[in-house]
Amino acid sequence: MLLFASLAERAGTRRLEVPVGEGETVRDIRDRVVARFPQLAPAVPTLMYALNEEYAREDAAVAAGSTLALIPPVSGG
Amino acid sequence: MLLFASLAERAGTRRLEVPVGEGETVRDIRDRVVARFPQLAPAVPTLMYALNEEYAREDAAVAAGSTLALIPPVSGG
Amino acid sequence: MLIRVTDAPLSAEEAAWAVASPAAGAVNIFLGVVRNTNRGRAVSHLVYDAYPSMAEKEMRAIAEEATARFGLEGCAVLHRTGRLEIGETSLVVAVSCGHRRESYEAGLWIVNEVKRRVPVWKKEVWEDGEEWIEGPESLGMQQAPASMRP
Amino acid sequence: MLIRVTDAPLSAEEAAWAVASPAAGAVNIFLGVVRNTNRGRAVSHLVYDAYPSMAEKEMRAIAEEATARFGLEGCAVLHRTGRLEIGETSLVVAVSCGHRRESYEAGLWIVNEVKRRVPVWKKEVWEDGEEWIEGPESLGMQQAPASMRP
Repeated sequence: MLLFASLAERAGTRRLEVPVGEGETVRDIRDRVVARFPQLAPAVPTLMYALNEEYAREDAAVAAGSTLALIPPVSGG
Repeated sequence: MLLFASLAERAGTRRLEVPVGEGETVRDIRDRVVARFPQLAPAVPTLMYALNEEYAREDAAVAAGSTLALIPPVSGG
Repeated sequence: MLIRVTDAPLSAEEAAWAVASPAAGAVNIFLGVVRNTNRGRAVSHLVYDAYPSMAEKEMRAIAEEATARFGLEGCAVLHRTGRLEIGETSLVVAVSCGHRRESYEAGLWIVNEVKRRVPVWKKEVWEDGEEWIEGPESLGMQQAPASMRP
Repeated sequence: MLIRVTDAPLSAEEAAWAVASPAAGAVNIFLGVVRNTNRGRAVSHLVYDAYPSMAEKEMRAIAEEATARFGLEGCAVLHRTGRLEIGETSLVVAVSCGHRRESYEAGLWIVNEVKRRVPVWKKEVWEDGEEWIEGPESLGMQQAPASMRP
């Protein structure tokens, strides 16, 4: 799991290894991470997600070995 | 009188000294020049004029010593 | 097509060269620059974070879509990361095509798409604090800064 | 404000520096470039003529009007004259201002005004002939080349 910007600062890390159970979705993995880092909870309503560098929905299935990223609202440019 | 682009090529010069009578207008001066360089006549319908570096109408009065320029449709950029 | 996320300074000139084409009559180059104020507050500097591999993927997708949509001859999208001082360039978008109107339309379309969907984030640093900006500036005052939200 | 009619090569980088301002978040630079075809015909090169003193006066008036109208921080308008080869830059219009949308709108407005009222003319030279173009390209095929007129 990759964290950026405010999320990385709140969690104190940019990268986490998270175990993935069979049939689990983006939402399941996110909830597991938020349970461990409750300081991320306020950001959840505005989050988007990327699975292997493509935007993905909360209900997308996550295969073991995938790269999931939490994407706060972007502000580049 | 200043000539540019196709007009300068047709007349074979970029600059003419033209006498100016009292009360004469841009149109009067232009007609005098076209009489001397009839090869300019086909361009007259699309011409604009500049008097001392400002766009001017055909009926503007021309004082002695002024700089009059014949301005074909511009095509810069 | 030149696509890059980098922590090195960006150059308008490099982007102009990258989009050069004998069939192009118009080149348009946009520079996003760090300004000294935002929302009425004095800015000290910015810090940009990015998901570089995905950002480059999105930037390339945007450039390809713009190329098809506006008939571009060339396209370059460069985004800088790290600490940027006032006056430094964070984003370069350059396009080339046949005529001027399309070059302006394509450029603005790309900049808007970059701000909408490329995973890059900026932190504003003021003399007395700092804050990650969430969401594109285009939302303007519709979106309150995170510090002002409940 | 940088205004210039010159027979020396034009540089995007010089224009970018000329419009730099700590209050500017957006810089937009347009380059008009000599392309290898026009109206379906292969172009060898172009020759630009100008009424330099009046052209600079008009360019300055346009830049001042744009500055007031779009709230620009900086503005540069440069036009080259003489013989230009394919790929060379004939016109540079650079603006800086607070935000991107205005930078694109102001830039296009200035380029259109330059083509409409600045006394500069181009001659297209082909392998087998040449012709002074009369009137802005924006008229496109509405205006036939002089050689096709009665």
